[in-house]
Amino acid sequence: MQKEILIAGFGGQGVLFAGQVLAYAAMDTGKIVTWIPSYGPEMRGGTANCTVVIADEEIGSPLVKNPPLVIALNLPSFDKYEELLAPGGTLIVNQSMVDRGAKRDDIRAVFVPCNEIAEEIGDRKLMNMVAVGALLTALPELSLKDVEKALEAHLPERHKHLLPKNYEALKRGFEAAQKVPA
Amino acid sequence: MQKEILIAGFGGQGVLFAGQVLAYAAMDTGKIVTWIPSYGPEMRGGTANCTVVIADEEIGSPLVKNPPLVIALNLPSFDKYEELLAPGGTLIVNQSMVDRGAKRDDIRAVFVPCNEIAEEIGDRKLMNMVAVGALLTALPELSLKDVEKALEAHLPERHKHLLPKNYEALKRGFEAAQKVPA
Amino acid sequence: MPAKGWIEVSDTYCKGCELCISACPQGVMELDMSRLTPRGYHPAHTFKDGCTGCAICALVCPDAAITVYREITKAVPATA
Amino acid sequence: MPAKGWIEVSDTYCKGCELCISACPQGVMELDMSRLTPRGYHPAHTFKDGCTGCAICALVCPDAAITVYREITKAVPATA
Amino acid sequence: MPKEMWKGNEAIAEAAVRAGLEAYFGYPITPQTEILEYLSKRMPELGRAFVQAESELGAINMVYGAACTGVRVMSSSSSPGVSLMMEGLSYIAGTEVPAVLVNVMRGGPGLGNIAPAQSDYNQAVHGGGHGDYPRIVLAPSSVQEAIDLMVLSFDLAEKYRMICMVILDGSVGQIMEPAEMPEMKPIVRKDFEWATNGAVGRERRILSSIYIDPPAEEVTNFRLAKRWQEVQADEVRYKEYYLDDAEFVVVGFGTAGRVALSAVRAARAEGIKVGLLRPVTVSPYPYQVIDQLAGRVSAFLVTEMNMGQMLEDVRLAVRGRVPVEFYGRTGGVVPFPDEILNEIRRVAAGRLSAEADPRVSWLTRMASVK
Amino acid sequence: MPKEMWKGNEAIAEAAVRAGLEAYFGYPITPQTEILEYLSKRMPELGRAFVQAESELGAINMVYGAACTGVRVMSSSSSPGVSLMMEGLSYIAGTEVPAVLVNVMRGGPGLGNIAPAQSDYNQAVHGGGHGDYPRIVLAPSSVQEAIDLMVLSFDLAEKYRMICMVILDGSVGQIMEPAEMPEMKPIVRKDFEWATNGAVGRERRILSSIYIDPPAEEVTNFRLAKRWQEVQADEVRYKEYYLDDAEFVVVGFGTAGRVALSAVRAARAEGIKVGLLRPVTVSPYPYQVIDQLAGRVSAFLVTEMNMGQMLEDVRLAVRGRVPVEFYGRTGGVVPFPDEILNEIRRVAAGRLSAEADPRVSWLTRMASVK
Amino acid sequence: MTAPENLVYDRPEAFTETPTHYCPGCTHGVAHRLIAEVLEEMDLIPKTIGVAPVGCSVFAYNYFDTDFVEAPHGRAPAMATGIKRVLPDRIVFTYQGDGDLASIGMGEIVHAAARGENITVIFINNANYGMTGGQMAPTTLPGMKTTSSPNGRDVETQGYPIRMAEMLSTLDGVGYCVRRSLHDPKNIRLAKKAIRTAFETQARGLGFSMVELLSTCPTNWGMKPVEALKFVEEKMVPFFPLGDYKVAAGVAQVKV
Amino acid sequence: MTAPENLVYDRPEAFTETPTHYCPGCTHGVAHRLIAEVLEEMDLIPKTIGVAPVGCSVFAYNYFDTDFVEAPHGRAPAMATGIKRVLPDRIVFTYQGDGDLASIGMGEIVHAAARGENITVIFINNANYGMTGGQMAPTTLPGMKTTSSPNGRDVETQGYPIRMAEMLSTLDGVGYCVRRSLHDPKNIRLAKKAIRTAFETQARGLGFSMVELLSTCPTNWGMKPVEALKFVEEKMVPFFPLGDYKVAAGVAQVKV
Ligand SMILES: Cc1ncc(C[n+]2csc(CCOP(=O)(O)OP(=O)(O)O)c2C)c(N)n1
Ligand SMILES: Cc1ncc(C[n+]2csc(CCOP(=O)(O)OP(=O)(O)O)c2C)c(N)n1
Ligand code: SF4
Ligand code: SF4
Ligand code: SF4
Ligand code: SF4
Repeated sequence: MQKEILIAGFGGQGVLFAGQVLAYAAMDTGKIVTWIPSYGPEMRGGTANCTVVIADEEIGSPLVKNPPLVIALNLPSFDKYEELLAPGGTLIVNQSMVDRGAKRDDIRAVFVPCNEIAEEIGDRKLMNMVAVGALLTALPELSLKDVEKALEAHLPERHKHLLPKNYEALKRGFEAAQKVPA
Repeated sequence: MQKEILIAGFGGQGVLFAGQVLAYAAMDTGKIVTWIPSYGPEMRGGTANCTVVIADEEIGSPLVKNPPLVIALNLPSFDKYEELLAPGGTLIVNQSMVDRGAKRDDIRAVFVPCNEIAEEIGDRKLMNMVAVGALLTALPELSLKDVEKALEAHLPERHKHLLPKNYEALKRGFEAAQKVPA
Repeated sequence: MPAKGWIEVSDTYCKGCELCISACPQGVMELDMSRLTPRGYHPAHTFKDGCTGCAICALVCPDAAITVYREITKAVPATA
Repeated sequence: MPAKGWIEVSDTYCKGCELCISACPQGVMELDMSRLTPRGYHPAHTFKDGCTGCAICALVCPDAAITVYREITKAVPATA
Repeated sequence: MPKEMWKGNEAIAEAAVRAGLEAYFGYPITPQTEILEYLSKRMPELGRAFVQAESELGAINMVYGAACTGVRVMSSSSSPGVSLMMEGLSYIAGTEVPAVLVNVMRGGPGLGNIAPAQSDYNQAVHGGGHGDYPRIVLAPSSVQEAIDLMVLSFDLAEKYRMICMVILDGSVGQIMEPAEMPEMKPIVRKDFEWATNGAVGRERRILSSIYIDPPAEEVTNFRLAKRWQEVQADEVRYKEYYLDDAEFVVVGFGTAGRVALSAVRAARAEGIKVGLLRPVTVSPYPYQVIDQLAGRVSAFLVTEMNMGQMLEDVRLAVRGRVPVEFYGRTGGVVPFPDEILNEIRRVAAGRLSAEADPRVSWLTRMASVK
Repeated sequence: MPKEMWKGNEAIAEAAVRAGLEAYFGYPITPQTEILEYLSKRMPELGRAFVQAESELGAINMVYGAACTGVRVMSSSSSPGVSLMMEGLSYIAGTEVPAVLVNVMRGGPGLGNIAPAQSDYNQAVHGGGHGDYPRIVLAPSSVQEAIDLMVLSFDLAEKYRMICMVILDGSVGQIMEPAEMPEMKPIVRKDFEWATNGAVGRERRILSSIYIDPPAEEVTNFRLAKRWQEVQADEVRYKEYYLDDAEFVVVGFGTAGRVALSAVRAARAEGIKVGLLRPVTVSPYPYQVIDQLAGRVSAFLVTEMNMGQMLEDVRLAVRGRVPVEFYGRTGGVVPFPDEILNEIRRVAAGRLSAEADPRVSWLTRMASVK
Repeated sequence: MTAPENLVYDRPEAFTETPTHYCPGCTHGVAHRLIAEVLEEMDLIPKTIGVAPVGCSVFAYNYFDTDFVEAPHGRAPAMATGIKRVLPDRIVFTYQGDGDLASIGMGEIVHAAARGENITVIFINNANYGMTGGQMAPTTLPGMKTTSSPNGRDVETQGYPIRMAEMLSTLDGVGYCVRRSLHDPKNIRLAKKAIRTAFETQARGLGFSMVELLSTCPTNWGMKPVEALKFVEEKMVPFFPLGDYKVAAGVAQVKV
Repeated sequence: MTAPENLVYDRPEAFTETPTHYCPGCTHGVAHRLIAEVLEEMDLIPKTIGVAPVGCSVFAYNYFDTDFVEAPHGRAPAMATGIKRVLPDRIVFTYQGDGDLASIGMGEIVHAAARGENITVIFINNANYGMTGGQMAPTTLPGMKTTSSPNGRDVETQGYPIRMAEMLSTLDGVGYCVRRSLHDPKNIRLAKKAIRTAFETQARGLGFSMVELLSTCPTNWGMKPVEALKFVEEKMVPFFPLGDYKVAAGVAQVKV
C-alpha cells in the first residue's frame, strides 16, 4: 500500500500543519510515512504546499508528479493541481475560495466550504482541519479516530484546549464530503 | 649535447648569479638553457644552490640527481655533492673554504683557492667568478670569451665598471684550474 | 487656511503596511478594507477631506506607492 | 662604587646582532671577531671590565643568549 | 527508543548531541539553518559550546581549534558556505585531527538557489581544498539514515583522525519522517595522545600542518594514504535493492537514490528486471561492488541531482565493460520517479547512448524535454 | 622579438600585461609572490589597476567585480590562497564572466611547504567550488609555454565567458629560461553585450549568479554544459613525444611531464620504445587522444607530483583496455629523471601491478624506496 | 486637475516598475527610495553601478534602473573596489545588511574603508539576519531574542553588538561616515541628506563614504510595521546613537 | 663564583632549547622572551595553549615549552576561540603579525574582540610582511618602500595604515588593549608589564586582551638591527602612538 497526498494553499492557511496531522496519524497507526514541504526562496509570503506519503514499506520518493489525493485550499492551488491530479484521483477543494467547478471528468472533485464551516464552528483557522476531515473519506487507511488521537497526542500543550473544536472540524468536513455524490 | 652544472655554497657567495652568468652565456651562444634555484622555506639564511642545464635540443628535467659538473663553494656543498657527482665528472672546489681532499677517485676534483684569488684581484665578492672560470676548463661548450661577453651584455649598468675585474677573475680561475694535473 | 491636496495610492505597490496612515498629520488615511489589491493587500486611501498635500505619507512609504498633488501650483520639495 | 657583575653569552643562541652592545650602559661589550659560533656568527662578549650586572644586555637580547651574574647576592629583578 | 517524527535538519542536530557533540560552530544559511538554530538552544541547555561564528571561515577554524583538543566538534553549512571552508578543511586534514562537517547542498553554482541539489559531490569527494588528502563522506537519504550516519561520523572521524563530511540535499534536511534517536551518550573526554589540551603532567604537544621539508610532507601524504587504504577496506557502505536477479542496475545516492527506488519498483511492476545500488559512503566509494556487478549486468544507469559527478566514479569502476547511462536533474530540480522510470524503460529497451560520455546524449534528451 | 632570459613568475606577469591585463588583484604567497611584486611596479607605470588585496577572498571578489565590467583581469596565488577563492570562483562561473587565475602550486595539504607540487589538480579540474561549472585549466611546463598560455588564457576566458586557470608548480614559477615575449597589445575596451559598465545610452544590465527558480538554474547549467562541449571540441591541447612507434606511453603534465621527457629519451637510448604525452590543457582533458592510444599501445605510465590525481582521467579514457601504472612524488618532492626511467624499465619488462588501483602497488614500491 | 504643476511627489525615475519583494512596512523600501531619489536628483542613473549583497536586499538589482551586480555574502566592497578601480569615472555603491557587512564581510568593509576606496556604502542595520529568518546579527541588541539567541542575546557568550559607524570612523581612508535612522519623517529627511552627501563625497573623489541606516524587520521581530518603528526609536537609537562620526574636511564643504 | 645567588638573569624556563630561526636582531625574539618570562612568572606553562600564525613566527611553537597549534593565515583568533570555548580553564594566546592579524585576519580578530573572547593576543607590528620577503602590510607607513610598494606606499591608491589598537578599542568586548614598543630597554620593560596585564586579564576572565608591539624587521627593511630600532623610535612610534587604548574597569584593578 502507498498513498500520496498533496496539500496546497496560501501560506497561513495551515497547509503544513494539516499535512503533519496526517503524518502523525499514519505514524501512530504503525505506518511508514514521509512529510515534505515546498520550501521557497529565502524570503516571505507566497503559496505553500506539502506532500505526505503513507505506505507499509520503505518509501522511495517523498514527492510524486501526479498525486492521487489532493487538498486545494485556494484557487491557484485548485488550478495547478486539478491538472496534476492522477486520473481517478480525489481532489478536495475549499469551495469558499474558488469560483469555478472542476474541468476534468476523470477525477473526483469534492467541494467543501471549509471557511464557512470553520466559521460556524467559531474558529476560521480550523478550515484546514475541515479539509482534512473531508480527505479522510477518500483515505480508508486513516480513520477519523486515528486523526483525533494524533491531534491529542501531538498538539502542543498550550493548544490542547482547542481539541474539541478540532475534532468537530474534522467531523464536519468528513460529513460534508460524504454528502457529495461520488 | 646536454651538460648539467650544479653550483652550491652559502647564501651570499653569489651562487645564483654564477649560474645565471653561465645561463646567459649559453643563451647568447644560441644554446638552449635552463637555470633553476633551490628556493628554501619562507625564511632567511642557509645554503643555496642552482642547476644550469645547457643543451642543443628541448630540455626535459631542469634538475639532475647526479650532475657531471659541480662547483662547491664551501665545505657542506663539497661534502654533499662529492657524493652525488656523476662518475667521471668534474668538481670545482673552493679550496679556501674546505680543509680536506677528495674522497672519490672516479671523479676529477679541481681545488682552486677562490677567496684568495679574488682578494688578490681586490674584490672578495668575485670568488664566484673565479670558480666559474675554473669550471670552463671542463665545459668546452663555453669559452672564456663567451662568458665575458655575457657579463658585458647582462651586468646591470651600475656594475659595468666592475667588468675588468670580473674578466680577470674568470681568467685567473681558468688558469688556476688548468694548472691542476688532470 | 491650509493648502488643499490629494493623493493617489498605487494598487501595484501598496502593501497595506499602514506606515503612511500613522504618519499622516491630518489623520485622513486608513486602509480600504472593502477591497484587496491584485497582490492581496488592503490598500491605503484617504477616507475624509483634509489632505494638505504635505507628502509625509509619501516620505514614509517603503514602496513608493503614493503620488501627491496640491492645488496651489508651486510644488514644495517634499522630501529634500 | 658600582656593583661588579659578569655575563655569559651562549654560542648556541647568540647571532651577533649587536643589540646588547649598543644597549650596554658601560660600553664594555663588543663582537668577538676572533671566533665564529657553530652557527656562523661572531658572538658578543665583554672586552673590558666594568660590567655592573645591570642585565640590560639580557633585556634587549632577542635570543635570550645572555646569562647575567652579580657579585652582591641580593638579585635585583632585572626585567620586571 | 520509540520512533518520533523528526525533521531532517533537527534530527541531525539532536543525533550529534546524543553522539557527544561538545562544541558547534556555524553560520546561518538556508537550507541548513535549522541545525544551527536547534543547537543554539540545545547546546547551552547542556552547558556545551555553541558559537554563531562571524562567517564560515571563522566557523571552520573554530572547529579546527576545538578539534585539536580532542573533543567532538562539528559545523554545518550549505554549498556557498562550504566553499569558504576549503582552506580550513585542508589544514584539518593535514593536521590529522577529527572533525565533522555537514553540507546540506543547494542549487548552484554561485548564489544559485536554496532548492535541493547534489552538485557538491565532486567538491566533497574529489576536489575541495588544496593538496592530497583523504576524507570520509557519508550520504544519507532519509531522516533515520541521517541520524545513524551522524553518530557514525564522529566515530569514524575519531578512529581515523580524519574529516568526516555528511552531505545531504536540501530535501533530506527538510523532510519529516518517523525515526528513532540513539540514547544520549555521556560525555567522556578521551585524552588522545595527540590532543593539545594543556601539557599538564606530560610532554608538550604540537599540532600543525607544516612540513617545511618536502620529504617529511611526502611521508605525511603516504601515512594518510595508508590510513585511507584501511578506510577503503573496512568502511565502505551501500544499500542494495533487487540486485540478485537484476539485468541492469540504477546507481544513485541520497534523494536521487530514493527517488530511483520508486522508479525501480514501478519498473519491476512492469516486469523489467532492474536493481538499485545506493552508495551510503560516497567516499570511500563502493568501487568493488560495482566492479563485480559490471561482470554480470548489461548496463548501469546513474541518476544524480547534478550534471553527472558520481557518474565518473561508476565509470571508473565499470572500466568500459558495459554501457553506463546517465540521467540527472540539477539546479535545485528534484526528479520525479516517472522521469527515472522512463529512463529505465529506455535502457531496458536497449536504446543506449553511443558516445563515450553519456552526458552528451543525456543533454540531447533533456533538450527535447524542454 | 629576440629571446630574453625570463624567470617563470615574472614572465607570466609580463605576458599578462602584454595580453592587455587592465587590473590585477592579489595577495602575497610563496612561490608566486614575484607575480604580485612585478605587477606592483609594472601596472602603475602603465596607469593600470593594481591592488594588493586584504586577502585572497578580497582579491577574487575584486577580480569578480572588474570582470563584470568586461576588462581583462587576473589574480594569482598558491595552493592555500587558491582554496580561499573557491566561493568566488563558483560565483564567477555562475555569472558567466571571464576571469584568469594563476595557481603556482606548492606542497600540501594545509600549510605544507613552498616546494613545487601538482596536488591541486583535482581542485582545479574537478572539484573546487560548489555546484557544477566548467572551467578551462592550462598547465605550462616551461617559461615559453607559460608566456604563450597566459596570453591564450585571456582569449579563452573572454571567448567562452569562463574561468581560465593556469596551474603550474613552483619550479615553473622559479625557473629561468630564454623565452620570447609577445608584442604589447594595445588596450581596446570591447563593449561586451553583457558588461555592467554603466548604462550610458543603453538598457541597464544585471550580472548575478542567482536563479531562485530551480528550472532557470537548470537551464543555466545546461547552457554552461553546451558551451563546455564547444570547448572540448575546439580547445584541447597537448604535446606528443616519440608516440609514432611507441609501445607504451608515459603521461605527465607540467614539470612532471618535462622530467618524464628526459626519462623517455634515456629509455629510448636503451632501445625501449616508449613515448610521452604531455597534456597542455588539463581541462578540457585530451581524453580522445588517450582513448585512441589505448587502442594500440600496451600500457600507460602516469607520472605526477601528487598522489595520483590526473591518473583518474587517464583511467577514464583508457577504460580498462590496457594497464595504467602510476609513479608520483609529492609534498614538494620533484622526481629526478632516473626515478621515472626505472619505472619505464619496469613497465617495459612487463612487471605491471595487479590491482585495479595502481596507487596500491606504487605505495608498496615507495615504501621499499624509503 | 492633476496637471504636472500640481505634482508634489511622484515615484522616482531611478526606480523600475517592479514592486519590491520586501515585507509590508519593511524600511528597506524607504532606504531604496531615498537612494533612487538621490541618484535621480544628482542625475547619476546612467553613470551608476550598484552592488547588491546577499540578504533580503539580494534582489535590489531588480528595483534600480542602473547597472547592477550581485556579490557573494559580505564581499560587496571587494566587488565594488574591482569595478571602481577600472571605471573610476563611474559611481559605484554597495547596499549591505548587517550580517553581510558587519559579520561575514568585516574584512572587506574595513579594508575598503582603510584604502579610502572611492565608493559609497549604504549599510542597513536591522539588528538581525532577515533573509534567513531572523538569526542574531553582530548588531543584535543585548538580550534581544532571535532564532539563534532564543533566550535573548547573552553578551557573555554571544558577544557585544558592534557599532560599525564608530569603528570605521577610526580609519584614515574614510571621508564620510554617519548613522541615521528611518523611523520617522524627520529622520528620513536627515537620512536622505546623508545619502546625498555620501554620493557627493564619491562624486568629488573625497574617499570612502558610508551611511548606516537603522531599519526595521517587522517580520522577524514579530511586530506590526508601526510597532517596529517604535522599537527602532526606543531601543535601537539609544544603543546606536545617530550622528556624524567622520566628516573629512573636504566633505564638510559639500552643501546639499 | 657563579653560584645561583649570583644569578641576575637567565634564559626563561618557558623556552625550549631550540635556537630561533629569526634573523639576527629581529625583535620577534624579544617578544617571545617577554611572553616566556610572563608565563613562567605566572606559572602558566602547563596550562597554556599557544596559537602560532602564518608569518615569520609560524615556528613559534618550536620555542615555547607549552602546547601549541598552528593556524591558517589570519585565523588564529578563530582557532583560539575554538580551544578556549571547550577548555575555559586553559590559558589561550595567539601570536600574530600585522599581515596575519590586520590584513587577512581582520574579520576574525574584530569578532573575537567583539565577542569578548577570553583570550590574549600578542600582535607584532613590524610594518611589513616579513616571511614572504617584505611586502606592504596594512601597517606599512605612508611613503615606505616595500617589495609591493616599490615607489613607497602611495596612500591614494594603496590606502592608509590601520591602527589596530585604536580600532579594536571601540569594541565593548575588549578588556585590555594597548600598544607598546620593543625598541629600547625602557619600552621593553613596559611591554612586559603589558603582556603580564594581558594574561592576568585572561586569567581573571575579564575579556579579550591584546598587546600590540612595535617590532623590527631588519632584513626586509634593509637595516642593521640597531638602525632598525632607531626606525621604530623615530618613524613608527609617531605614527603608532604608544599607550593604553582600553583598560576595562576590572582590569584597572589588576596590579602587576
Ligand atoms: C557564504 C554564505 N553564507 C551564508 C549565506 C546565507 N545568508 C543569506 S542572507 C544572510 C544574512 C542576511 O542578513 P543581513 O545581511 O543582515 O541582511 P537582511 O536580510 O537582514 O537585510 C545569510 C547568512 C549565504 N548566502 N552565503
Ligand atoms: C592563505 C594564505 N595566504 C598567504 C600566505 C603567505 N604568507 C605567509 S606569511 C605571510 C605574511 C606574514 O606577514 P606578517 O603577518 O606581517 O608576519 P611577519 O612575517 O611580518 O612576522 C603571507 C602573506 C599563506 N601562507 N596563506
Ligand atoms: S505606506 Fe505605502 S505601502 Fe504602506 S500602506 Fe501606505 S501606501 Fe501602502
Ligand atoms: S643581543 Fe643577544 S644575540 Fe644579539 S649580539 Fe647580544 S647576545 Fe648576541
Ligand atoms: S525579512 Fe525583515 S528585512 Fe527582510 S524584507 Fe522582511 S521585514 Fe524586511
Ligand atoms: S624577516 Fe623580518 S620579521 Fe622575519 S625574522 Fe627576519 S627580521 Fe624578523
